[in-house]
Amino acid sequence: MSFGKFKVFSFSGGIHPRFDGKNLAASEAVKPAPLLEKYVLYLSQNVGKMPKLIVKTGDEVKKGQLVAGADGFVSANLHAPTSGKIGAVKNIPGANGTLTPALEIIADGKDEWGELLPALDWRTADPKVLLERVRACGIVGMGGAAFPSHVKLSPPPEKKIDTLIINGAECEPYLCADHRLMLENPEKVLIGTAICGRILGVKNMLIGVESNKKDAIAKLNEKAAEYGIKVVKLRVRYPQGAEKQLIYALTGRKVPAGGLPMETGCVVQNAGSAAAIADAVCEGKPLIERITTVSGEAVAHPGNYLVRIGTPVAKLIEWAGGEKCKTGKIVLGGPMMGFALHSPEVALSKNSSGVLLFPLKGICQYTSAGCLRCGKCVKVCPMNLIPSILASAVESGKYDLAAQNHIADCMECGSCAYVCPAERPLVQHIRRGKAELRKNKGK
Amino acid sequence: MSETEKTISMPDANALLVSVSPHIHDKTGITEIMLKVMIALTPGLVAGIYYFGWRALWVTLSCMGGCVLAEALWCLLVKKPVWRTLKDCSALVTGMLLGMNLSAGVPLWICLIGSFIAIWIAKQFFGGLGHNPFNPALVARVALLLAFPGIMTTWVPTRFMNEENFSYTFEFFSPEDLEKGLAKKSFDGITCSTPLSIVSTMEKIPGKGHLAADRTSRQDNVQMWTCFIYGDKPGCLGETSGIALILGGLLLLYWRLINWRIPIFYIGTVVVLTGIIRYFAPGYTPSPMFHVFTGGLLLGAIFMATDMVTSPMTSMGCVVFGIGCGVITSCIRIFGNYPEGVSFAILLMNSLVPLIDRFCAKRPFGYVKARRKEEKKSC
Amino acid sequence: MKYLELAVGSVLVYNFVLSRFLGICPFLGVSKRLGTAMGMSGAVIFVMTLASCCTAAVQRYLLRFNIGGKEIRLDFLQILVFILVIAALVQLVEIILQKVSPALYKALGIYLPLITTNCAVMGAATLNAKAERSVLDSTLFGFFSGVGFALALLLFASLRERLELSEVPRFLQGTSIALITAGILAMAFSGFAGFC
Amino acid sequence: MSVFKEFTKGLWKENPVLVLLLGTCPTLAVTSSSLNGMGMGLATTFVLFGSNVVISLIAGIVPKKIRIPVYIIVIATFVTIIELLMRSYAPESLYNALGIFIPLIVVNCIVLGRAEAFASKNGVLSSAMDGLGMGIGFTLVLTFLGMIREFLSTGSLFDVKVVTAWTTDFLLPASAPGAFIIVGVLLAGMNYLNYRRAVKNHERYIPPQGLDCRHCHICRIIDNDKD
Amino acid sequence: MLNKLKEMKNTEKAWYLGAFLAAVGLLAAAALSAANLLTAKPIAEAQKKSLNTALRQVLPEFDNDIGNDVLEVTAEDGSPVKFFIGRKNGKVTGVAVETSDMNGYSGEIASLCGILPDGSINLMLITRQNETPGLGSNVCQRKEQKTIFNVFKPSDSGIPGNVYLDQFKGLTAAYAGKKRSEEDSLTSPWLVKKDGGDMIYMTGATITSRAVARLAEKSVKTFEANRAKLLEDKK
Amino acid sequence: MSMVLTAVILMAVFGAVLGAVIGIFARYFRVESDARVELVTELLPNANCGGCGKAGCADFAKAVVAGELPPGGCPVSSRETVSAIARALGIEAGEVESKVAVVLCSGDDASTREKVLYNGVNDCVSASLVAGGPKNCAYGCLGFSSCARACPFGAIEMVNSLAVVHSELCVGCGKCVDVCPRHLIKLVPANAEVNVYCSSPAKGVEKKAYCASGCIGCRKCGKAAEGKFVFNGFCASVDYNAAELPGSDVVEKSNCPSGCLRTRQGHLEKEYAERDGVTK
Ligand SMILES: Cc1cc2nc3c(=O)[nH]c(=O)nc-3n(C[C@H](O)[C@H](O)[C@H](O)COP(=O)(O)O)c2cc1C
Ligand SMILES: Cc1cc2nc3c(=O)[nH]c(=O)nc-3n(C[C@H](O)[C@H](O)[C@H](O)COP(=O)(O)O)c2cc1C
Ligand SMILES: Cc1cc2nc3c(=O)[nH]c(=O)nc-3n(C[C@H](O)[C@H](O)[C@H](O)COP(=O)(O)O)c2cc1C
Ligand SMILES: Cc1cc2nc3c(=O)[nH]c(=O)nc-3n(C[C@H](O)[C@H](O)[C@H](O)CO)c2cc1C
Ligand code: SF4
Ligand code: SF4
Ligand code: SF4
Ligand code: SF4
Ligand code: FES
Repeated sequence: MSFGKFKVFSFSGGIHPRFDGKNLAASEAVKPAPLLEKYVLYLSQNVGKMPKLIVKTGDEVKKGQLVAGADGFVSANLHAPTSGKIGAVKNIPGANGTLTPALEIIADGKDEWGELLPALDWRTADPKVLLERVRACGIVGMGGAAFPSHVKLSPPPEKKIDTLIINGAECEPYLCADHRLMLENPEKVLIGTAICGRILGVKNMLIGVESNKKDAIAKLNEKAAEYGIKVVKLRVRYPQGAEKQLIYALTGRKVPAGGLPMETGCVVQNAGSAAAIADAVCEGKPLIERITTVSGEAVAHPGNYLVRIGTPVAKLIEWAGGEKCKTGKIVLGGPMMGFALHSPEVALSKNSSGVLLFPLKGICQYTSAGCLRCGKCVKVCPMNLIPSILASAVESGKYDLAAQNHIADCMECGSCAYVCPAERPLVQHIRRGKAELRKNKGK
Repeated sequence: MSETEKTISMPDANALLVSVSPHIHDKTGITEIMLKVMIALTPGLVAGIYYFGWRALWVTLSCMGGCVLAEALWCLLVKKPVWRTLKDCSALVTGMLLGMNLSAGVPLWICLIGSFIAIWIAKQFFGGLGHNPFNPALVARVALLLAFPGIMTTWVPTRFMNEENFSYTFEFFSPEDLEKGLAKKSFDGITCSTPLSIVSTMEKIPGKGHLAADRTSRQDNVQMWTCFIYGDKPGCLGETSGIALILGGLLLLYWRLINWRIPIFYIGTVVVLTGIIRYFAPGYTPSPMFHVFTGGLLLGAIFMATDMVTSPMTSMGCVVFGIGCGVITSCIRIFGNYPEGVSFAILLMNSLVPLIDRFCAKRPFGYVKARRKEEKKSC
Repeated sequence: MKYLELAVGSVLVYNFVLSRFLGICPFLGVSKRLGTAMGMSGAVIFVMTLASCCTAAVQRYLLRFNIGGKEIRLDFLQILVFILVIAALVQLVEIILQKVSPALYKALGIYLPLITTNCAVMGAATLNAKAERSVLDSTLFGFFSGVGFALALLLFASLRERLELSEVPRFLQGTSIALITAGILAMAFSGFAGFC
Repeated sequence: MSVFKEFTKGLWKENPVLVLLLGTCPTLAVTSSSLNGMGMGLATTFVLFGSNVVISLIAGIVPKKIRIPVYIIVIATFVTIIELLMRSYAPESLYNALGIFIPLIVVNCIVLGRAEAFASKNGVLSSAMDGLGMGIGFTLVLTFLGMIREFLSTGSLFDVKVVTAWTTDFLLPASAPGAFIIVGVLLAGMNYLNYRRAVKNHERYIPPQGLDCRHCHICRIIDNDKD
Repeated sequence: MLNKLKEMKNTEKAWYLGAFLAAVGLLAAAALSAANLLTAKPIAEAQKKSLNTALRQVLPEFDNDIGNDVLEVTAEDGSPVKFFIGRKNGKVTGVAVETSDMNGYSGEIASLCGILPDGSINLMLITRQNETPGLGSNVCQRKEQKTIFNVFKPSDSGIPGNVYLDQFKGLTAAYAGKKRSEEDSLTSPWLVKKDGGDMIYMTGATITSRAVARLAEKSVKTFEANRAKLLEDKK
Repeated sequence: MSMVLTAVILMAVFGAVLGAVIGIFARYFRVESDARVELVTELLPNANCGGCGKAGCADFAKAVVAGELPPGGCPVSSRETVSAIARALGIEAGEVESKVAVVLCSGDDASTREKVLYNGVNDCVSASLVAGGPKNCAYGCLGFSSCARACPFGAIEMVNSLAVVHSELCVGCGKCVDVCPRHLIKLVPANAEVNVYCSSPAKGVEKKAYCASGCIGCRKCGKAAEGKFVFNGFCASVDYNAAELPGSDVVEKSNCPSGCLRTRQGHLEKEYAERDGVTK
């Protein structure tokens, strides 16, 4: 695939909602969030192993101080978002409603930084040092998966990586955290990209941005050439930001089923992660805050906030002016892949890119109707699966049939459930199928 | 399948709603789809009423009412929620299509029997909307055809027909036939034959039965084609008007409710096959355009073969499905006992859909051909 | 042309299962999985061809012959001889397959015993005798009838696999809905009437 | 007493068609009218009775290896006899209607099934009763089915019009597709009755599993024969 | 002896198995031969009877051995036609024509048509047909419909009527049609009305009706063609 | 006569050849197959529930014939069946401790509250994957009847959105145990009359906030029947491994304040009573 001038890059399938909700908050500049009295840090904020707690109730901590250390390679450090005392450490329901260990930090209001790691010159520092810094600062993928970034940045030596892709697609409707970041802080994203490029030792660095963020593309383009980075316009289509689809759109390479992106010689990082890496390297700051969008039709003043990890969702809603009408559903993350919260007391984690409030009136609901076999889901599935069969198979307990139909390849993007006229909870069936198959495999 | 009925709790005003992602939905629901299909069918029905009189409307309404009644009774019988089942309007579509597949002259009790066959035997026995492997309206039509061949093959003429224009409008009567007054006999004011059944029975008269091969022998061809395209011809009340059906089809395509491949490949295959035969053996079958505009081909190809429940899901599958329907329809029309093969063709292809779906599935993202083969081997 | 007619006639028009009601037991019993149905189809085609050939030969040359200018007809032994020939044949085929082609035996072997008591094979033999077909015609008839059986079985198996994903009402599950599906399939097949 | 039980079990509890789902072909094929159904049933009863008696007599001396061929010969003999008898004494129309299904009694799973499962292990009297009971159970079901189909299609029973107002024949039930559908619905009704009975007697209701080859005893016999 | 046989139950000796099966086969064959011999006569009689009954229905009285008084010819269209000649006291009282037509709705339809010496049809019977029961078969069958009201009434001794078959009664090969108009005269009167002829037909079973009409026509016309040979008196 | 003769000769030859062929083949193509497996399969209940740990009854039969499992390994078979199998094979029956399932939760509609409105598939595994399920208690029964659907014997009934086991129907196959995402179902000895119908180790006060019948960990039962109860956090449980199980008098004696210490019968009755609105 050539990088033609006017070509817009994409993949097959996918959806684009008639109303994508981006206009609600896209033009709102990022506002810093005020300091709170209490933060709730879930220990498990990354894919992989949960970090080990190294403080206990009553301990004093400083802002940025390590409170839980990575436990193994695929694990990430966790730092205190502000200075204060450690409150209770107990199991509370997390974003997905299941009990998960968490610690409270009672702020002392001083918001004092602890000892920061020294700033590095990213152009000269040894890539190994840079990588270690990424690890130390607890950076995880901020695009959703929360995969520890240092793991992605240290591919096994036999895999030749030739392309670094920064994911600025932000294809999820409503969300515009990455958009604002790239618009307001393009330099940081570019530096972060260049750092990753140095760590990986690749020359080909791309930033993929959906073509509906023209201003951000322009801003990035101003400086991109300086860093040897290309900014590529992508077609506006969900899930353009999904790793495999992004790689395919940008390079024409297909990640083999069940394989990792690095098998195609690509590494994908989220734009937010890149900015966080830039912070970590240039200023030594660990990952304790991020940009989050508060949006949805039920929120009074949608906007973007620079919030600390551990902020309860309720506070965020408060800053945004509260509810405009009766809220039916609060979603943490994007509308397509986020979690519906059981309570606004749930706190943000490193990968929470948005908080969405949907009004009760006209809320999207699933039904128990049978599949019409209309094939819409088949048409939109970016993985070329047959979601209707997957769901029906799971529904009638035929897990092996689901497995034959490659249920494992589904990335739960939700495109199928979005279009299904029978309003079937396809993703839920698929998730259950995967869970059952895992269970059976374990046996 | 399940012991307990699957219900989903509805929100009351106090708590938050939780569900799995995604949390937004393209607002098109089943009811909307079904209503749109009915709208698209309306031109055809209106044409039917125009040509066959109000009787056509009563027949269609009886079928729609019958289907709704059957669905409601079934729900009561098996203790399903009645309203939730009726709400999707699919029974109305089935009824409407069934009605449009009958002659305007059928007794209304036939409509009722047909409705029960469609809804009970062909739909609800299999689990209701979405689970039926066969098109309910067509199952009902074919069952009625087998059950009451006499009634189902008795056609009424349109309001505008009389002995004169009936016999002169069809190209396949040769001049001698006309001289013998043969054509007139196919019409007796109350009943008459459809163009296709005339063609088919002519073959059955030994020694006769060759169609007027030479098209130029008929001067009134223009009249015939206008009849066909506007719909002034005997037959099922819904299949009469070609342009009304095409209009409906364009609406469906615009709404993206049907896959264009099915009608295009279906009709295309019929045109090609009958065209070949017409070219090499002109006396054997009428021209391709005749095949397109007579019988239920347009109704079937646009509205019935495309029923999403009973057609393949993948694009490739739809192509295969369309071609298969076309081949079977042509064969039945040319070789079979029945003058018309659309219903049978679609039902037969319905039975092939699971196989088609299995073999025409797209390769999932990230699978290479070689890999797939290996996979098969390892299985 | 005659053979084409024979083929179309026995595969589509007078389909053994759907219009002649022969071999319904295996049709219902072995149609749960497409894979098994394929195996069974292969086995039935094979055995039916062979059995039709042998029984026709027996009918022609063993049950009717001349002794001293006098024709002797042993038609009353037909049933007895046919069923023995079929039973013996199936056993022989099984044993020979086992020796000659273990792979084929593995694919078809388990279905072979099912076939002895299948009306279809005996039915084909009887129909051949009734229509007084020659050995060649009989063989072809057996083959095409087997193909017709296989076609119906495959369609039916794939439909049943689809039905397994449906919510068939409880009391209609199993054989009941299978029979109804077969009925609708038979309806569809009746469209071929008059092809030959 | 127990002999009587052997007789009655075939009527409902172990009814060969409805419960064991054996002999599906004649069940579907010849029940387009009540008389045909009854004729077929009676012919099968004759064969069942005869073969059960003979087989129970000779079972003691038949070598195990050739059990099945011997039984088949016995059955085929009886089938041929009934065919000859029908040709000479039964009305021509009945003989024609049953057509090739008379010779096919020889492969009817019920006959060989009873021979193997019952007659070869029991005495003459109980075998005879078993054959008779099974045969009459079979006959009853076939007749009943024939009556349903005949009535639904023409409004008559045993060729006698019961509903004289019924002027247009409803040909579906008498046709091949109708046969499948009606037997299917009948089985659903059976399932429902069984369910109701189980509920009433506080028994466990096991939902229908569908027909699989386990219901027919033949293959297993032949399978075992290989040893 | 019996005990010895019982002992051999588990044997696998080929000669024994062969001998045993041979014995059983022998017995079965013997039994069947016996049955065959015993039923041979009744079967032949039954067959003869059914032919005779049909012939008695279509022909006036006869007293010859009609089963052997036959003439076989081929009709114009190449199909075989068989004549059964009925005589009384050597004089021909009528001829039954057996013929068939392949173009019924479901294949062959065969008829037996009684023709009086003057060439007119006495009675027509359809002997073999495969038409749709309840539809095409209604054109072919002479069957008395029993209802619950007359089930115990003894049936009339006469032959049940059938409008489609009875319309041919009295027609001869020379039949010129009822009231042939100028236009109609171009078509044959033997066609069904729908095709321009005079014969009534059953709506929805036109194909069967046509076939039946063709059979009637063929019967009388072949009779006419062979009239001389058929009407020869024979002792 | 010649006809009879030829017929008889023909059949005799036919029979002889056939018999000989079978005899010969039987000798040269002998395939070992075990008729005993068939026999045992026939005797088994053929429920194919998998409770024995094998893939279906035929598989179990194979294992029994091979001596890998005792005939008593089938939890579904009645005692007579087991001994019939043992007799047929001439081996020891082998005792299998008979077990029944209990759902250790009493959080029905009447005593618990829902924290959210759940919109999705009516299935416990699915529901537990969405916001942890609708009920407030993170340990309790979700009430979407997955276990009831999984039970091949129809032994589980949903009463007031709570799964209850009819122990007279339960054969202890363990299907339901595997299915429950909350791990609430335990196979207990068939004679365990008394159970603590709560599985949440959360603090008593916390539990009280959302469940009227959760165990508060007061240890009264432990005192009433010394050594027959064990405690996990704030949750009591009958010690099923103990030599002696608590008798039904313990319920009276301990006067459990939360009411989740019940006999099996009492549990059923209470739930039915609550469903019928006759709450005390
Ligand atoms: C359906 C789907 C949509 C996604 N959309 C985005 C997106 O819009 N922006 C993004 O940065 N990551 C998105 N992701 C996550 C990416 O696949 C990938 O995990 C991420 O870009 C990797 O960078 P990170 O590790 O820095 O987060 C999406 C993932 C999926 C499965
Ligand atoms: C009547 C009609 C005929 C069409 N024919 C073709 C065609 O022959 N080839 C084609 O690529 N697109 C054709 N299209 C365009 C399709 O509607 C559509 O844009 C395209 O096939 C997209 O495929 P999809 O069905 O996967 O969305 C046709 C559309 C219409 C309405
Ligand atoms: C199930 C079925 C059975 C039929 N059986 C017959 C039949 O036995 N005889 C017959 O002439 N036509 C039969 N027909 C054919 C139609 O009724 C046919 O349309 C009619 O005979 C000829 O059409 P016409 O009456 O409009 O000329 C049957 C049709 C169907 C659908
Ligand atoms: C495009 C389209 C075509 C349809 N065609 C039919 C049809 O031919 N027959 C029918 O019974 N229902 C039809 N339906 C309605 C619906 O799919 C049908 O009731 C289901 O088959 C019942 O499960 C159609 C629906 C749509 C959207
Ligand atoms: S099946 Fe999976 S990958 Fe495909 S559209 Fe649905 S959620 Fe997305
Ligand atoms: S979109 Fe929904 S209704 Fe359509 S095929 Fe997919 S699951 Fe079925
Ligand atoms: S016991 Fe478990 S499986 Fe059963 S309903 Fe409760 S949560 Fe669901
Ligand atoms: S309740 Fe559980 S253990 Fe008991 S029979 Fe049912 S599934 Fe098996
Ligand atoms: S009766 Fe069993 S196959 Fe025909």
